[in-house]
Amino acid sequence: MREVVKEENPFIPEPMRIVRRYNLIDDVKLFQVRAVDMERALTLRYLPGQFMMISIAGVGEAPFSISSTPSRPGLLEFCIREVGSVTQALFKLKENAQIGIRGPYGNGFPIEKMVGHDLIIVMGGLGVAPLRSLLYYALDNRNQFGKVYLLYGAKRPAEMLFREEFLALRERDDLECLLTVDQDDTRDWPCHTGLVTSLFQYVKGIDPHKTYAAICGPPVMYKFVIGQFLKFNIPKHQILMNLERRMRCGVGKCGHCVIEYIYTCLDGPVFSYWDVIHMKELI
Amino acid sequence: MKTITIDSLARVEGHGGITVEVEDGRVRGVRVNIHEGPRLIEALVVGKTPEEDLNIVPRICAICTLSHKYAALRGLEKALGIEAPWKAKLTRDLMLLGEIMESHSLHIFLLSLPDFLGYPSAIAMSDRYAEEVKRGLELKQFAHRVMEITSARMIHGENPIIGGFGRYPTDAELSGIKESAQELVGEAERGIELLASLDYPSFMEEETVFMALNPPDDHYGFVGDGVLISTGEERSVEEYRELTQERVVPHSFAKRSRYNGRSFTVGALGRMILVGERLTGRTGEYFKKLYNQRWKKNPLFNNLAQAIEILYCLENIPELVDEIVKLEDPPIANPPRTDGEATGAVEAPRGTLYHHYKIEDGLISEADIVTPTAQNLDDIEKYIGIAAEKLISQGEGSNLELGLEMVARAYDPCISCSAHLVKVERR
Amino acid sequence: MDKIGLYSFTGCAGELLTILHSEDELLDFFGCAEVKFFLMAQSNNEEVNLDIALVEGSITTDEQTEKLRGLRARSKTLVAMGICACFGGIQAMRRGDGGWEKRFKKIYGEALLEVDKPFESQPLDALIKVDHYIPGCPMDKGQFFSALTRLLNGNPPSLYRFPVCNECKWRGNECLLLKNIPCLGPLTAGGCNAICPSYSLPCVGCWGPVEEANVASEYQLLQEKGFSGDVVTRRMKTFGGVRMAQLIKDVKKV
Amino acid sequence: MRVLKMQKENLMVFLESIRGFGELWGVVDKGNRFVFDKLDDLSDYDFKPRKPMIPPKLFMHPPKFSMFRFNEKGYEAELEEIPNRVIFGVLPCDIHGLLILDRLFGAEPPDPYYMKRREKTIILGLSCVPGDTCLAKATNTHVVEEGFDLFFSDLDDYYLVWVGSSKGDDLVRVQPDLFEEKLEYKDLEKFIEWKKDRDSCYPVDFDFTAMPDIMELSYNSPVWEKIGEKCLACGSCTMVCPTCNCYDVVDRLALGKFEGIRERHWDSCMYKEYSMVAVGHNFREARSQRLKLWYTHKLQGFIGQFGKPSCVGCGRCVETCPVDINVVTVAKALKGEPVEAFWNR
Ligand SMILES: Cc1cc2nc3c(=O)[nH]c(=O)nc-3n(C[C@H](O)[C@H](O)[C@H](O)COP(=O)(O)OP(=O)(O)OC[C@H]3O[C@@H](n4cnc5c(N)ncnc54)[C@H](O)[C@@H]3O)c2cc1C
Ligand code: SF4
Ligand code: SF4
Ligand code: SF4
Repeated sequence: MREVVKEENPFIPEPMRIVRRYNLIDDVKLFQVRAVDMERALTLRYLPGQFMMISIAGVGEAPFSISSTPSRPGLLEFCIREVGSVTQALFKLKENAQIGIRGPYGNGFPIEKMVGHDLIIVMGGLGVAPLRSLLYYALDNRNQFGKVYLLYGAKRPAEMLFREEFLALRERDDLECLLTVDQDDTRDWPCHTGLVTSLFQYVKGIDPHKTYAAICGPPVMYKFVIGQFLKFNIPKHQILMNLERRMRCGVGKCGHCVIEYIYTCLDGPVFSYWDVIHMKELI
Repeated sequence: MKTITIDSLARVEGHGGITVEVEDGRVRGVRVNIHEGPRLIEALVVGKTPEEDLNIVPRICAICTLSHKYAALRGLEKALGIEAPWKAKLTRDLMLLGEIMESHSLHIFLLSLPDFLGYPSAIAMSDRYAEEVKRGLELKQFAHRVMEITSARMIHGENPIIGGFGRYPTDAELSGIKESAQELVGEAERGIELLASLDYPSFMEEETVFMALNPPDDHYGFVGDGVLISTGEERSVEEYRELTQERVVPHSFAKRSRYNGRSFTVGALGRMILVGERLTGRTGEYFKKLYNQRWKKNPLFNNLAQAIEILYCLENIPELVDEIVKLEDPPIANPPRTDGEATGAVEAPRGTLYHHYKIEDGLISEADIVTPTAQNLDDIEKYIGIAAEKLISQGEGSNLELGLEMVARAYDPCISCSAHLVKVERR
Repeated sequence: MDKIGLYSFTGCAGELLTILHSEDELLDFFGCAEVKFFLMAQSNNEEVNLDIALVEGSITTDEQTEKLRGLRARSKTLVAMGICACFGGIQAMRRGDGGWEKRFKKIYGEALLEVDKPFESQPLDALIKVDHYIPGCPMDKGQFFSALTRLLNGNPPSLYRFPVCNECKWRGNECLLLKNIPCLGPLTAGGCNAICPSYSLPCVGCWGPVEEANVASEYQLLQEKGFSGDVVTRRMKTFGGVRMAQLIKDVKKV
Repeated sequence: MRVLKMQKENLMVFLESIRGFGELWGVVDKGNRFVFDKLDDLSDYDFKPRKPMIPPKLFMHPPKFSMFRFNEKGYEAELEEIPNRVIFGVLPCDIHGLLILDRLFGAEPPDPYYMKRREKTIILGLSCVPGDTCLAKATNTHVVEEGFDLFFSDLDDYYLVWVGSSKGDDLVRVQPDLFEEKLEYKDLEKFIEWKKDRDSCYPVDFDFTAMPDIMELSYNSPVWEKIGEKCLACGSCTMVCPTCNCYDVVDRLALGKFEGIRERHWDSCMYKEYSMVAVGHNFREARSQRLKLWYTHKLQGFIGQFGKPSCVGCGRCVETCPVDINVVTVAKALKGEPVEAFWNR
């Protein structure tokens, strides 16, 4: 009965269950979530870079990027920072608790166009959330892409999300995994120290016209990272970024995410640097 | 010596307590201490326009907000020489009926009854006495609607203004409350019967002086320009200073009143005693049946007097409504002058409320407000003294708190004080 | 079940009465939490550690200050209800003009008061940390229950953060400012359902200032409409308490 | 389009005859304001065109409503209680407003709340004579070709009735004898005459076509700072605008049991909180930025995407903003024309 309503009503969340949750850092957790309906769980399709609306009845809804890759169906992963009411409520929930989810929404990365290209993924802080999806998608479909670079900067080692996971990735020889921290307060950080832009010196041998760059991080990061890509001569429409806006609906109705007449939830959240140039408010 | 403290007789508007000092079984002193922080409202309205005063003074007390509004309106309009349109006058009367009824039903059913029936609160009472609690809530809710349609909201409604109303209630709203009023008459009667069936203990009985406004045309009512006194005199409200003789006492932020050196009582009981005979209809019948000489001596009968007034309101609302709907909405009356001085008074739920203003050049230069509870405080002290002595002499130590509290509560001094705990400190 | 307490300081008791006046919700209210303290409604009150303290009224004496500090110390969450608690209330309308002592004498004369040391009205957060604010004079019962139910579920309240004008337009009212009536709607926190403008009466600001009150512009607008600066600031200050006083001061500085 | 003729005295009979289709609503004069109200009694209704303060968007997109309920078991949509309505007297600019909202709410995935209400609402349009603030001719929204079920053009002693939908046709068929099928040449002549007349009396004539470029060029114009300083952030402009649709969502819980609703209510891009995201970052902290968004949204973005502004020229912002910030003053100022407005003083 409710199925019918749901089908015609995009605002009614689907029941999903928190399968597991991991502490990543102090205020960030990874949630593994699965649709209660098993068939739905296995058939749910999405693209890296898309997001979903997580709903906690009685509290509200908020958009979150999908951190898992569609190449591994069944479980959805979200990497979430505790900042306000929805996220606080979510953090209080135990494994096996039921939540509501709508989506996937947004354009996601233009995977079809990106196939056959080199990839440079640059992330800072919580920018991992959407880009981890892209990263694993590329790794799971390794033969579809050329070189793959991962550049990730955190403030301190303790604040690096998925630290062990990424440290392990350094062993792979089909990926250039470059990690950095602004400051090493532990004194045994095995990788680079410095801003994320300082990792670009290790990016070598790419063909700029055959390269897609993807960036996500705190607003201050974009300007500097984009500058680096421009130096590499990567075409502006091949520099992609995930943007954040306030969102209440996720489907282009509530207006909050609008920029001029562009709805971040429909036409984004992935935009190219070219979009940014002609839409002044984008970043 | 031992000291009995009614710990938190909060407010006339706020917090306070009652201390009773007893030595060798004799009461040495009773003090109602009002600790309520001072707000200095009368000083704050100086330099404001009459319109602004009307926004401010209702905030003195959220239970009698409309009584303050009405008393202020009467004072200010008189001072400015405004004759409020008849429809405005009737609509204001209606709103006052709403407030009286709302305050009384709250007091009787939620605050007083638990005492008589032996519960800590109406909520605790609601299991066994579901009917009664429901009845109280229904009457209250109806009264809210009356207040809402006339004043725009339940508490601190701004709709009554100088010279009229922002918007008069619609005919549909009025006929709606008329209908409900008629339906509720039975509930009010059952309320009176319940209260009449209660046992009113006599441990504090003694005669006192009563005052109430004299409503015009030999009617019962809550608005008037003369003050009746149980000594047989009648004075004008303009003489309120003499009648109430306010003074400051060291132990209280609330001022006190005496008349000719005697403490006195205002409120529903006073109104019944002074003008109860004018009641007609079912209300009149109940009055005749229930009224007796003990009422003059025993403040607990205030509860019964309030119950009768609820019925009075219900019987009168339909008549008032019929009269109001006949009238066109009049334009707002404008003040012919910008200077003047006058006193306005209404019977608030707890008794006579005076608002005195002097206006110069359109701004208030002096304001004086005498609330019913301030007038009652001395009598409350007196009756608590008598009660304490009597109860102690009867060896009723265990019921002391309840007894004293019931006396205080009967005056319904202002809502919070009526629900508070009495602590007896024995030194 | 959460332990809650309802406390009242200097004010008109409008918030606690708003709760008591909620006939439809009252029984559920007492059922949804352990009401440990509510002087106005019950006599079996206890001063214990609380999950939620709901506080109305402003602070005007030393004794109240002590009581409030104690209350804060034993409460996990403390909510200020009504403009007295949030901004100091009408009794703070002249705060800081230096005339308080004089006004006090005017009312009480030279009589010696033994009660408690009084001072000019302070909002709660001048003395302690307040977790949430429910504005209004009095607060709206719908907003209160919406905030309370969220708190009882462990979530912060989600109250309207827009000015009165929003709801005024929902109700299809023509703007009074256009008719040269000095409405304070744009400066005032919404949530009251724009009652006054819906009765063709100007908003007097009884919910206190909205977060982003453009005082300077409204001041200039009303002056242009023929209201003297005095009248305008007086109106703004009546219910605006310490927050409005600050906003006005900021404007004057510029 | 099918066009019929109706004698004026038949209108009331006609409206009475179609009450079976739903509640009848129209714009009424409430003393000092025009609002939509139910027309239960037509006997002293004058059927004159009036511009209500709040446009008809409120029927499809109410200021506040519950989207769904929830409890421990899950969610359940609240859609069933929507009444059928017939709205008489919808003006051309407002019909254009609805068309723009249709596009927005109807886009994939369609908003069921809006769509359901739209479906259940019959629009009876009515021709108008422009008031002081109308600029519909400038926005080319003074004529309508779609978006209504019936449209009544008032030609003094009779109406020309344009049948705009199959439901409109059903309405006509209830009492077909109220309409005259055959139009004469002079009827059309009269209509053209009327239209010419009416079009000549628009007080505000303004060329919006260049707006996108002007907006683009005036991104850093000092006008934004100026209006930002004076804007009261009251949001009135957005509430009365027929094409503003922004909303916010809050969950409300019942007392004592886990049960509640998700409420949707009108929001405004003029409010500070509107663009705030986590950790307090605000994309539009300054009022000037918010105003810029509104005007780029209406006068640049939409034109860019759909070839026309999303301002339908109703003039409501002109009438509503207490500090004279509106499409006309702002557009003029950006074009460098002199503007007499509060914000400019
Ligand atoms: C496309 C997209 C993808 C995203 N992906 C992720 C992701 O993968 N992981 C992630 O962690 N986040 C992500 N976000 C951000 C995430 O949506 C927000 O952090 C989330 O909305 C916060 O919701 P909340 O209810 O917990 O916070 P809210 O309670 O809504 O608070 C958010 C912020 O609003 C402000 N605020 C709220 N209430 C008040 C108040 N009363 N007073 C003052 N300020 C207040 C505060 O600044 C607060 O930090 C994404 C956002 C977008 C648009
Ligand atoms: S905020 Fe208003 S309603 Fe509340 S206590 Fe103060 S004066 Fe009374
Ligand atoms: S009447 Fe007052 S509240 Fe309403 S829109 Fe105008 S300024 Fe705002
Ligand atoms: S532009 Fe005008 S109507 Fe809109 S928010 Fe600003 S002051 Fe209010």
